[in-house]
Amino acid sequence: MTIQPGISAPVISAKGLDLTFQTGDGPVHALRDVSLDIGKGEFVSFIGPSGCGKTTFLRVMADLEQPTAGQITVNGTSPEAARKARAYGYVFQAAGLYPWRTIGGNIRLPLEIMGYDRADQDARVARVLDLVELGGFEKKYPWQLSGGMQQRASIARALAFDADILLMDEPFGALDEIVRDHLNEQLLKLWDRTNKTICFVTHSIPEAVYLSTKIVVMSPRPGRITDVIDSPLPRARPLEIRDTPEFLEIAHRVREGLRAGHAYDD
Amino acid sequence: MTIQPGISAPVISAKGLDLTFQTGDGPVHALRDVSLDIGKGEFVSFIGPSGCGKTTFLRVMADLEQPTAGQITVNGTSPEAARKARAYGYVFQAAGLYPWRTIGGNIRLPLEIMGYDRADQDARVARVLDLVELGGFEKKYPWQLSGGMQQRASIARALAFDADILLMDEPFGALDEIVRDHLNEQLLKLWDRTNKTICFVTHSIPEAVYLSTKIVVMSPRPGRITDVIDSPLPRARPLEIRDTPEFLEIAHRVREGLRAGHAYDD
Amino acid sequence: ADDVTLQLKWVTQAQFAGYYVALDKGFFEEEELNVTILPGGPDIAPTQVLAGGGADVTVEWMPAALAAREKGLPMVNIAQPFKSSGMMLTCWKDAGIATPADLKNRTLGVWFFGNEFPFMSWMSQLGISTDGKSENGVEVLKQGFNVDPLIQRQADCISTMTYNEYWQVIDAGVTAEELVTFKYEDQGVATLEDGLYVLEENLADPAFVDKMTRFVRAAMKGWKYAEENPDEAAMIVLDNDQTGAQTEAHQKRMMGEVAKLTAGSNGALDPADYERTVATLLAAGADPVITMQPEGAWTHVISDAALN
Amino acid sequence: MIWLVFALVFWLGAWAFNAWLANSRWGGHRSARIAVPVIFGITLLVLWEGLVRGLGVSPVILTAPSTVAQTFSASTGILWEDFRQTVLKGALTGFAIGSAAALVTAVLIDRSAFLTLGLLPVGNFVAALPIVGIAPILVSWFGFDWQSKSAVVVVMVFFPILVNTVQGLRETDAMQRDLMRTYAAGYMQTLFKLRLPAAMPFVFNGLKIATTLALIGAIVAEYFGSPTRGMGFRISTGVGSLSIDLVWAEIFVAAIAGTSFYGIVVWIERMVTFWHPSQRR
Amino acid sequence: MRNTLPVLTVLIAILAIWYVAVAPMNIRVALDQAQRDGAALQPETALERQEVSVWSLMLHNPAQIAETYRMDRPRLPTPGQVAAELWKTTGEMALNGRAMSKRSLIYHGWITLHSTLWGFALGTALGILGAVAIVYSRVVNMSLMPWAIISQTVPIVALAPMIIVVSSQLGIQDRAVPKAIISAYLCYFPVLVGMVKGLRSPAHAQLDLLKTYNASGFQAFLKLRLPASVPYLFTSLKVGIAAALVGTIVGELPTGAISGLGARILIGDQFGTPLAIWAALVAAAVLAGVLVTLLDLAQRVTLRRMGMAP
Ligand SMILES: Nc1ncnc2c1ncn2[C@@H]1O[C@H](COP(=O)(O)OP(=O)(O)OP(=O)(O)O)[C@@H](O)[C@H]1O
Ligand SMILES: Nc1ncnc2c1ncn2[C@@H]1O[C@H](COP(=O)(O)OP(=O)(O)OP(=O)(O)O)[C@@H](O)[C@H]1O
Ligand SMILES: Cc1ncc(C[n+]2csc(CCO)c2C)c(N)n1
Ligand SMILES: [Mg+2]
Ligand SMILES: [Mg+2]
Repeated sequence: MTIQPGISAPVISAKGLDLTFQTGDGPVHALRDVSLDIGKGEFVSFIGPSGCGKTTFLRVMADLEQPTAGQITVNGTSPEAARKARAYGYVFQAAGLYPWRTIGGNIRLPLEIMGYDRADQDARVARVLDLVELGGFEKKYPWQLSGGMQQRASIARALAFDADILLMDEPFGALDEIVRDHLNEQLLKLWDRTNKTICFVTHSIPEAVYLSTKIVVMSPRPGRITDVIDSPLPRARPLEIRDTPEFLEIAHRVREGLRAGHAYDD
Repeated sequence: MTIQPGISAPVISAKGLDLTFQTGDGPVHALRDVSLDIGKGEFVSFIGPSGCGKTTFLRVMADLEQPTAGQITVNGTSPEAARKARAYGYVFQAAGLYPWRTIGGNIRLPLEIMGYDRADQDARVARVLDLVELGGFEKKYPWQLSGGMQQRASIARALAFDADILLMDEPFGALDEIVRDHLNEQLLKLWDRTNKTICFVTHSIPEAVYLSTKIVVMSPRPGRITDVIDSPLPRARPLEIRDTPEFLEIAHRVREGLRAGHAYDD
Repeated sequence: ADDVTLQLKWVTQAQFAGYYVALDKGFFEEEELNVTILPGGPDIAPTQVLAGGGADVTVEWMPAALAAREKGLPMVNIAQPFKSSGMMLTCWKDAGIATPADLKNRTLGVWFFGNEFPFMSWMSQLGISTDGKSENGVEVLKQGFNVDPLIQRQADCISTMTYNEYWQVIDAGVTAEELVTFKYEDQGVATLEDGLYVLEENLADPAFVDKMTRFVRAAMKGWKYAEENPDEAAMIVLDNDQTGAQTEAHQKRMMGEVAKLTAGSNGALDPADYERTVATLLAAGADPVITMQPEGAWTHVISDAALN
Repeated sequence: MIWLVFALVFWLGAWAFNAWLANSRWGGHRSARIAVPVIFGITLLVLWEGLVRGLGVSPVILTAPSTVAQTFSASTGILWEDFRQTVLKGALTGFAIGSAAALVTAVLIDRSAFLTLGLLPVGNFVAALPIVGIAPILVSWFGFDWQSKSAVVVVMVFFPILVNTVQGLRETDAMQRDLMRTYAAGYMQTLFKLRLPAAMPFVFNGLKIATTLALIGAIVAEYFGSPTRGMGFRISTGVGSLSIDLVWAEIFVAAIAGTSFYGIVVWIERMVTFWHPSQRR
Repeated sequence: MRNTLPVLTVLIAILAIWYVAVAPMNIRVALDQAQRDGAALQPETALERQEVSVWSLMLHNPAQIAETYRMDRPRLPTPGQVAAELWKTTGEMALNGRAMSKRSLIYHGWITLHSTLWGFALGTALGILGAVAIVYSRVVNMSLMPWAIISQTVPIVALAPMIIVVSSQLGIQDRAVPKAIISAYLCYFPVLVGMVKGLRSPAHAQLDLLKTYNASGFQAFLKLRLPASVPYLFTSLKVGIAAALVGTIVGELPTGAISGLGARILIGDQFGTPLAIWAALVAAAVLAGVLVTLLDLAQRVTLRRMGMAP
């Protein structure tokens, strides 16, 4: 509903998106009249109650779902063209590693598909493994690693190739708070260094506030955007920033926004 | 390591518990020298990084796992005797409802097994369904309910019979923050009213602080108790208490305790 | 009435008409017998059924019975309704076969399951090896239950019975002129077929002997009736065929041919036929069916009592 | 009588020993997992031997295992010839052709939801066709030698493998497929990097069912015509000429061959699908 | 019902291929017959034709191709011929009130069905009992499971004569009993494997739950393992009944080929009436289809009743 002008030319621009799933029990309205502009280098968090359409919105950007109405462009082209141009990396809610490939093999998968040459593959795998602190685990199979390590591997997989956009669907949902804090810090550093545009779905208010330049609050079905909060926090954010009044104020605003749309039936 | 004298005679008392799993990859030390006393009517939260042995400790109390060394008593008897006396209700990490039983049938399951008579069963099912605000859903099957509703049903199942002890393993892990807040409030009310002894595993620092009279912080493998914090918060706790300095101070102490034992390799 | 179970060698067909006629016409009943006829089939060895006590008396070919005897199963021929053999080898004439010597270097279909003995004896008498095609050998196929291998020329010759498979070749459209047949009877290697056999140990029991006497008497009455009224006999067989797949024309023709084989027999085994059968079997070269002269493989006690 | 008593006592004793072994601390050990069924098998043999001797069962009905063993060692030449004819030529060739055809067909029809929807029910239908009906037809089409046996085996193994493979190919979860989409991966890339590996546990399920079918198919088909060698040939003529000891020796070969064949497939399965939860330990 | 159209399409495709295949399959025998009737052929004699491929035979003797579609004893009958035979032995007989005559496939189908159901009942009972024993006893599991697999590598036809002899020795003259035993032998295995899977399907957590209630082993069986195994049971029952049917038909040959679809197949084979074989084969497939569909229906109803399916 609210259209936020991007910092620069919008990387992602949605206008009046509608999405209705046809199911056995009748239609499910997952998105209703969603409009949003995301500028280059922004870190946008999506927060909202379960089932409100956060994942669906991310999937529309990724051309994994077709909107029933409205327009959306990614990098100025259609999501399909962007997908075919391999413009983004996607981190799913679950790690989704292929169990028959080692951690290294999983990270190598997109590189093989995109036809990187062998030496380049090796270099990239080594680099992103270090980035997510999984050096030495290259030869292990996913099931030999803890859930947190698997999730980090799946992030590494999305970082291995050069995509300007990173779409992340609750990547840290399954992790404990300490590990999560740590990965949040790492992710911020990465973002700062690479200037990627990141869309990030989360359930955690502190996480959303800590990470984002922009927080999008969504309401339950049919999923609508109820609030878009531009964060006044600086780009450099030590963990302690979470105890500052500014932080708590934004968090409060997000919580109020969330509570407004909630009916306790879920 | 730290032995806390209980408020009254301890309901659960562990001394020097050790537990080692023998696995294909060699032994896994899940618990090492764990000692703890829990008094009647206490609300004890267990918090610690993933894989530190929280679930294992709860399972030892419930006689679902045998310690390799040390002693533990529940209600002054062995865990096995306590289990056979049906002294506790256990809420598992996943709802684990039987898909071929309705919500009502699932809650009725322990009552059938324990031989409650039919009329009593009906009354109890109705009472606990109301308690978790699922009145009217008795005849539905689990898959017809959202994850949060299923989790509430599984709590109702553990409340349906008269057990003084409630062992809860991350019961709200899968829920979004708003619903979680709501259920936290409900659980506190129930605890206040019934004076049950509750052992509660969680990953969330605010949740632990908000609910507990005592917070047990555990370190990663081999799982040890690194800190036991007695909460100075009053029994009556509105949600807003979370913004008070006392609350934040306890939260800070818990976070420090957690961070101390963490090596970021998990 | 006494119970008697008869195990046939093969499925219900006019080959066994005498027994069905005796049953249908009440000849068994007249002898105060309550007879059950068990049809045979692939995988049913009458000898084995007899040994297992599944039947009191069985229809079997003498080579198989003598072989069983050597294996330690003492079977005794108590009657021999079939005088002559109906076995023959049926070949394509255009394949260039005219005499037994032409069989060399050919593919021949043979029945196994205890029915291969006459063929083996014949080949060894001809001095033909059965280990594969060669100057002096033949390729032997275990033929199934149908005559396809001949029709489709997978074999140059197949085993047929004068009363059954031969006519199926004819029914398939082949004319008799296109075929050459070698009857075992004409080749001097005929062995006795379709006799009645019981276990030797049972013959020690006078009650059993009496029962069998009455059985053979009634059965032979059935056979003679069938010979005289072949069409009616065929219809009786047809009535008893539970599969409903047999045809009237075929059974009537079969009955006519079977009657030719039973014609010379009053039911009593002719010792000369027996001697010839034994001699044929003993003569089989490298891998003989039987290795020594059998003793007590037949008795006239029952047929004498039954037929006088 | 003494034999009966001995067999019974042996049976009870071995069972008690097995019960002890299974529940002892060696119970989970590899050697115990082999020892227990082996001891059980030996018990069956002893019981059989005892029954045959104790009840004086005629050797033309059932032979004692000791006799079978003697016959076995005396007829290794024949048994080997039959094994080659039936297992190596008939069953294995048919199995190879049938499973290869099924795999290729599965990949081909998998591209069309329509074909899959139509072919699978028909496949279940065909799988229920009795082998004794197909065998005479195929013998008449493909001749008497092993080719017709292979044809029977092909018909028998084709659909179990096809059905399992098709099911396996759709078994990848939506997220795994979406991942491939986000990489804009082509059909072949998705097939080889995702769908075939993910389908392997199912493929092997089909292959395992097919192993036992293959052997039985090749043997039964020989009942409807064969050269004068082969396991089915020997079994059917053996029954007819009351060489029951030889029949059991052949059955024994069939059981060993079938079990080893099954074992080899399981072994390959373990190597190929090492990652599947059911294979981990 | 959404797959009616695809199934029909596939069936039509199969029929089309079948129809086309008739000519090459039958051309040789048809030419042999034509030669007897004095037709001019190329090559002229059967022996010469042996050396030539069917395709060239069809090419050089196109006039005879029509003949391949109306033969009395074809190697491959046309679908139409099979349908006509099937109708003659089922529908037509039923219309004439002779559905249960021994010439009717309805009668023989019924005989086969009867034994199949007995074998199915026996095999299912064995399979379920075996599975319960395997799940509840470690020894049984370790000793029985490998032998269950080995039992399936033993060719059943080899055991058939012994089953018949032994059962007749036990005083059972009725040939339906050995038939049912053979059928059960093939049927029990899929049921056993499926039920073991099903009874073991409850997750650890579900079993732990009952442990916290101090439930007895029997309560755990009744309230958890049994209901959890129902979907697996039905899936394996569907495989099992098809196996039981095949087993019965296999068992109908060595048990005297007296009646039933198996006996029809054998007699059809022996007396050179391929149409009878094909009709019996199709009847067997239809019977299997009906049985599996019925079980599928039962599965849906049961699972819906149990709340395990929408
Ligand atoms: N493929 C689909 N078919 C039908 N309905 C769907 C489909 N995918 C999602 N939905 C429905 O659309 C709504 C939005 O789903 P979505 O997954 O986007 O929610 P979410 O905000 O990501 O929730 P969560 O926080 O639980 O992940 C939900 O009600 C969901 O049930
Ligand atoms: N049955 C088992 N066999 C072997 N190892 C086990 C078993 N159960 C648990 N473990 C191991 O013991 C350790 C403690 O596990 P536990 O489940 O108690 O952790 P937790 O603190 O509950 O973790 P989480 O927060 O992820 O639930 C882990 O390393 C786990 O891998
Ligand atoms: C397995 C087996 N194969 C062939 C025959 C041959 N046979 C012997 S008598 C007979 C009747 C003639 O029509 C036939 C066909 C058999 N009995 N059993
Ligand atoms: Mg989501
Ligand atoms: Mg846990």
